Amino acid sequence: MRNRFKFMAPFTQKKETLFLIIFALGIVLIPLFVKNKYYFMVMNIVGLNTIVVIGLNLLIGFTGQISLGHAAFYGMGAYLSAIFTTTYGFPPWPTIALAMIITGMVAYFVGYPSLKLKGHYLVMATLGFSIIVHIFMVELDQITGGPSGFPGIPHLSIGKLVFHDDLKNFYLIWTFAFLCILVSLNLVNSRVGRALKAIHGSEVAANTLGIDTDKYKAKVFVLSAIFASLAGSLYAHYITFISPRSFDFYYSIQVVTMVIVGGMGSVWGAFFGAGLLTVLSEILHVTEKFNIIIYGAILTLVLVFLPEGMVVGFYSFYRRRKVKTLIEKEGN
Amino acid sequence: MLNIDLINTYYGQIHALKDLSLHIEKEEIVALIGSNGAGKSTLLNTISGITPPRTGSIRFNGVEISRISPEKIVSQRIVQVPEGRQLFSPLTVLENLELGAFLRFSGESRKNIEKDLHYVMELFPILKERREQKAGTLSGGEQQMLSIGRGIMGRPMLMLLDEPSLGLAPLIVTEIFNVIRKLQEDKTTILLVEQNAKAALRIADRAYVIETGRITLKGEAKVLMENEEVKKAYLGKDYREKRRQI
Amino acid sequence: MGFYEQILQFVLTGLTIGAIYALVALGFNIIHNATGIVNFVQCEFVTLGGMMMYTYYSLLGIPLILSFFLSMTTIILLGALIERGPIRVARSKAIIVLVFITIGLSSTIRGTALLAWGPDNVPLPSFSGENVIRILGAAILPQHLWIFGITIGVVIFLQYFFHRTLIGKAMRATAVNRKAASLMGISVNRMVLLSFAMSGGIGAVGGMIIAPITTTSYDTGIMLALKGFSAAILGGYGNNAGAIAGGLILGVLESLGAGLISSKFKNAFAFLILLLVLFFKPTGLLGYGESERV
Amino acid sequence: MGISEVILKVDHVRKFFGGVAALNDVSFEVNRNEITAIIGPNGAGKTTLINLITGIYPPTSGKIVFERKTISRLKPFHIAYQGITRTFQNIQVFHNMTVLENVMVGLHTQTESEFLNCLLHLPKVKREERQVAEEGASLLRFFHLESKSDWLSSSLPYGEQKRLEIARALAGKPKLLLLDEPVAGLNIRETEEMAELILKIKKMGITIILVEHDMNLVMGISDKITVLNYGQKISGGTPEEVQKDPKVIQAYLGEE
Amino acid sequence: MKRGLLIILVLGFCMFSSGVSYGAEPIKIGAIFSLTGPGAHIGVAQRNSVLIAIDEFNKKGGVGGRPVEMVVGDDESDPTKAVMALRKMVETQPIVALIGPTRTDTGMAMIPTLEKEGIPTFMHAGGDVIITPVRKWIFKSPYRAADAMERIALYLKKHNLTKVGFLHASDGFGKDGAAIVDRLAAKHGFEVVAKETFDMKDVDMTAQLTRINARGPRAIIIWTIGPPMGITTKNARALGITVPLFQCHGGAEPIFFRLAGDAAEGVMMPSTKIVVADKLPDTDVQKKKLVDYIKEYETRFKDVPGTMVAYGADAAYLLLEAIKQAGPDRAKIRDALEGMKGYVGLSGIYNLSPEDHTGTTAKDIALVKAEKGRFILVE
Repeated sequence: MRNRFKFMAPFTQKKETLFLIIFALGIVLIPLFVKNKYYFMVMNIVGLNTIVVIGLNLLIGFTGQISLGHAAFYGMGAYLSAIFTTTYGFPPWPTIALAMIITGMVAYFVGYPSLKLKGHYLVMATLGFSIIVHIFMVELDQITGGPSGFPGIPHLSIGKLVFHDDLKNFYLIWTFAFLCILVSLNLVNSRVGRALKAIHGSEVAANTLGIDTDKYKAKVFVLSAIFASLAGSLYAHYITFISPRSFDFYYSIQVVTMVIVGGMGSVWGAFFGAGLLTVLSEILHVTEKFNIIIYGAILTLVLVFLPEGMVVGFYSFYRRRKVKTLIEKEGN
Repeated sequence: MLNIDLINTYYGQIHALKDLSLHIEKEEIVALIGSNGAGKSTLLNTISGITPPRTGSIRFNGVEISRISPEKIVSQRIVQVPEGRQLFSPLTVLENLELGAFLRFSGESRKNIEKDLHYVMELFPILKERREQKAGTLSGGEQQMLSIGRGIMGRPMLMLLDEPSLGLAPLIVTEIFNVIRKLQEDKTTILLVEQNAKAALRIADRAYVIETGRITLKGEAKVLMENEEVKKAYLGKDYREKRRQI
Repeated sequence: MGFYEQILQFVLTGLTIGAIYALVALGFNIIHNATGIVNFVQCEFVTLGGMMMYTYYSLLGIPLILSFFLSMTTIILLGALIERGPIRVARSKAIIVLVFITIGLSSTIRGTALLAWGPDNVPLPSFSGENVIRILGAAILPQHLWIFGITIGVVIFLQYFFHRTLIGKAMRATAVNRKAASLMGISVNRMVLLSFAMSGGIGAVGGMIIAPITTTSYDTGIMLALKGFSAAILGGYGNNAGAIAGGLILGVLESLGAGLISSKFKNAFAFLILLLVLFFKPTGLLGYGESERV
Repeated sequence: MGISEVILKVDHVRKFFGGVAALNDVSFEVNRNEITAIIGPNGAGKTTLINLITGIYPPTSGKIVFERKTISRLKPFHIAYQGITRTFQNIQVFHNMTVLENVMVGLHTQTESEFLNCLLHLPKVKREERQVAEEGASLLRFFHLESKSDWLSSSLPYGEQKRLEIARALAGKPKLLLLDEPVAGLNIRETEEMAELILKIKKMGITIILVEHDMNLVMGISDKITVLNYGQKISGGTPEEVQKDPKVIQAYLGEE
Repeated sequence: MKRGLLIILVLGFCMFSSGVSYGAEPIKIGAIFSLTGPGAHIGVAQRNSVLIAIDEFNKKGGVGGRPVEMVVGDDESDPTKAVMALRKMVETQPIVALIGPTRTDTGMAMIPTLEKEGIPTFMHAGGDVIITPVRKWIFKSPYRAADAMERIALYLKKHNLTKVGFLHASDGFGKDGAAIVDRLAAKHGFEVVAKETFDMKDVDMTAQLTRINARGPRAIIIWTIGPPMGITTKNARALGITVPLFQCHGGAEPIFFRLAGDAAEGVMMPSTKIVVADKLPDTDVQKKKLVDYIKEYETRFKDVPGTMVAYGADAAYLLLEAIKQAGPDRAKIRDALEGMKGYVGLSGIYNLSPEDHTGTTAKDIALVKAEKGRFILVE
């Protein structure tokens, strides 16, 4: 009997609506209690990471395809925004959309052949791609400013409202993060979302049920790249300075870790992972050199003992206990 | 020699062997027959320690072996010749044979092993010719011979043969069954799993018929050969009665 | 220096660095063949090889040769420890989970190395002096000869090990067919343990022989290992002859590219090759078509 | 039953894997609204045949015609849209999804919302979702799985997973359903239930191809049987004909 | 934070025991370095250098009895983290000025915040982009790369070496140098016959050097910091290149000898005088300050200070001097810095002005040569 009740579905849609409301309230209410700009900056970085991680989670957690190249898409969003607005004077908002389109197209050309590969071949293809993009950021210094970075990116604005401080950017970034969570939840609980999960479950079976697996994988890859691009653009306009160092291989590993730690295949897990690890790395700041060790140890331990991720892992642990007590009650 | 007592084995969620018991005496050939999916290979893998039973006991010469690892079971001299040959195809014929004697290299003199190598080469002269060839390049029959030869190299007291005739031309099947008989003469006990029931029953001393994880019939091979139930186990009873009811 | 001497110089230096890529690629292969995973800790094997050698030789004053073997042993033990610990304990045996466990371990070990040795690069003396040797107008150092020599030594050793010793054959057998191997009485766990230990040893050797030329630090292994991986893919992942060919080809192409075309995109080049191979011929130059196996 | 109409035609199909013939020149026909069983000893090529029909891989030569349309070069998802779905020998239910969701995936070909619509959750999607959920629930009722619709499918017992897989395949409203060993691993009672279920599905007007080792089942419910051995068709006909065919007896029991 | 706390405690204890300014509230200055990540090998030394300067300052009585306290942050060599570390510092500590960061990119990332908040900052970063154009609140202590290279150019001119090969890293510092060398070539009449680049993580630059060498340069300038200095030097020697070899003004560090080994012999580089302090004539105004500082550094950190330490210390000395003059007021400190004239630092005589936020010139720079494991003054 123990095995039969392994666990039930983690979340129901009703709960998700509740979470969304709490989440939105949180965004509105937090500024009433927090005044420290540094905390806002941390939360803003959490927000940006959340956007990237949610997109990546659609790819990794739901569809089961691993990418170690999302730093490249994040960076492309940032650099395209920076270059078009600062060097060529394009208006920022259309530029962000343009960056998303260009990044999406590049993702398609990389993704389509890559996604035919399985397992670690895909990992290495995306990793290789992101290293190449990084080298271009460094070497095309006429355009990108090279390794010294790209300064003087304008803040975003809507009419007279300029998003020039941490608080205003907090609202901006978290509004986008909220929208990303919302559309991701929509997607997950839909025909397409089910198709993606089916691909994760069994690609062959999904295919025989009428799901064009190659197309769906490529599309979700593109979608996740577009999310990353959006986050990158917001980052560039928020910090107003970018350099290749922010978009290297380590960033890719970092966001994948957030997906894994938070829990694969759960939109809220992605948010949790991004929040936990960003804040954690800020707290670990004081430990200086231990930072990297602890980061690695968390990834290792979570994977060794809770391969479903922390949110899903603990949740299913809780459910298992609950189900067990239910069975015991019935038994009596 | 081998005593299996009320074992239950699960294959994932499938309850593959249900309260199954059987026994094998020294130096006999026991055939285990039944259709596909009846649980024959699972039983061999359970004996070999690859899919250990959840309950029940397996005793070999009085020693409980149902909870020990596959390599320990091999060191007890129980060797399985798996279904579908499972050769190390990029390795040469000679290397495959050597690996059959893997555990013996640490405890025995090389001379003994060499002697068995000659024995195998005598049994299957074709292997001698092809000793430096990669196993993957052999024909189906040669591969089956190599697989059995590799098993012999483990110097088994009990040899578990899983479908040695599968996919082979009749002439080669005859040759292989002759070798099995020869092995028995050389004092190897054999548990033979076969779908080719007639061939198996011809050389076996005793036989068990297995159906959906249970032993449904057992007895002297000669007796079973005449039993109509055996035929039904393969080709099915008439279900028409049932159908009309629906 | 004339044009042909330049070419020769590029080829020679390319072969040197290619030899290191080949060693790293071999390390990747051994573990891949035994377990099917990409072991990111390979980066740290290379790093730690150099750093342990520095510790034994420069800090503790142990003689060079002894230091060499001591470091190798240390990393071999580390490799075994990694298998015996997290990899074996892991609740999920899904390949991708194991791969990410090695990523986590890699970063933990790198952090520990930073803590132990600090961020600075440290030097190692050449094994036998630094007098330039001229070959047809191209210049190389004695250390380059050591690199060639030791790489060839390792390759010969591996060839011997895998084809002449029982354990080596058993490892190959396990790579081909785990179930059959355990039916022969071969302990699969022990073979996997051995494969981690061996690639640790090989990675360490790579790290030690390149260190006198490049100096070494807590994170030198990353780039070397990633390019070593590209080399493995180029040659055909899992194929040892391919790893050696892939390493040497990559090293020479990189060197020629940097020398004759432009040094700007030299590193992009290695990864471009990786992408092209993955897209158009994922089995690599000499692969067995094992990409299907995953 | 009247004159039977051919729904699927397998025409001189060959499939080689690296020089080895898994199927060699196999031809047979399947009549509409009949149960056609494919039997044969291990390694006879039965599953290969199913994989060819559902497009998992293309035949080396020959062709497969479904309702007058050649499908032998189509991808699996195209074939699903033609009205052919299947189950698998080793169950392939989506373990990461609930029971209901599994069936809802089965309705993929019956719905059409794509990425953009789904992201925005347009009213059309809402309507479709409601409809899909209802259809899914009614299918689960049919398969007696409704009480477990919120369970993760991996938590179901084996027999129910088998049923779920068939439910999922049926959700695509197939004209032809291929069942690969539907009773393997089931006990006798479950096997009998499955037999009833298969006959019920047939009554719904669905043609069935059945690959099965359980001869009791095969002989009991099939209308036609095709027997394969070594990748070749060695016999075919009604169960009674096949049961008596000496070539079949020899293939199964060995030579006299 | 623990470390910061420890420093506060230790400092507090020192003050208590020496009886100086008991109870006086410390003036806080922020300090952000790359203590981890790729810039760490410089960042750690710089933190040490600043510690000495501050302790020395406090021992002399601080600002009218108030001690100065350093609040340390780590930017992990990452621009985002740098801004976060700064933001945190600004929000949680009443800092009057900032020292650091170590790298050019982290520095650039921090500039918008620093300018907006109005925090006088003395950076340690090498890149000239930081002070070009001159920014109101930003100063930098290392020599301008252009000045350092000019020092090399003067040598080239004097010895009539007109063909130069240039090899540089592909990071910000290296690329900066690549632009400067072209300007100087025009100014001083030499020709750049070859220009090659490498990645900071590369382990072999033989191909690039072979290419340069094939063009027949009379001298080769290598523009990079850190491990590649050793590798390039070794590669060049291994190729049998005998023309004068120059490294940049960040190279005169004890580690250079360890990295380059025997190949170091004869390599020249612009440097602060800290590496040749004992060989300076007694008339040199910097000599006493240098010798004292070296002694203190060696006893405290058991390490020989290199040229980076001098840059780090000067930033602290200048800032502390400005705080002493102006008191704990950001705007006043900035004005005081800009008015600093003739300040004798470890790296040279600083003359800061509204047009010049570095304050040193090519004249302050020594050209040194590696010889038998030490640096000697070339001329």
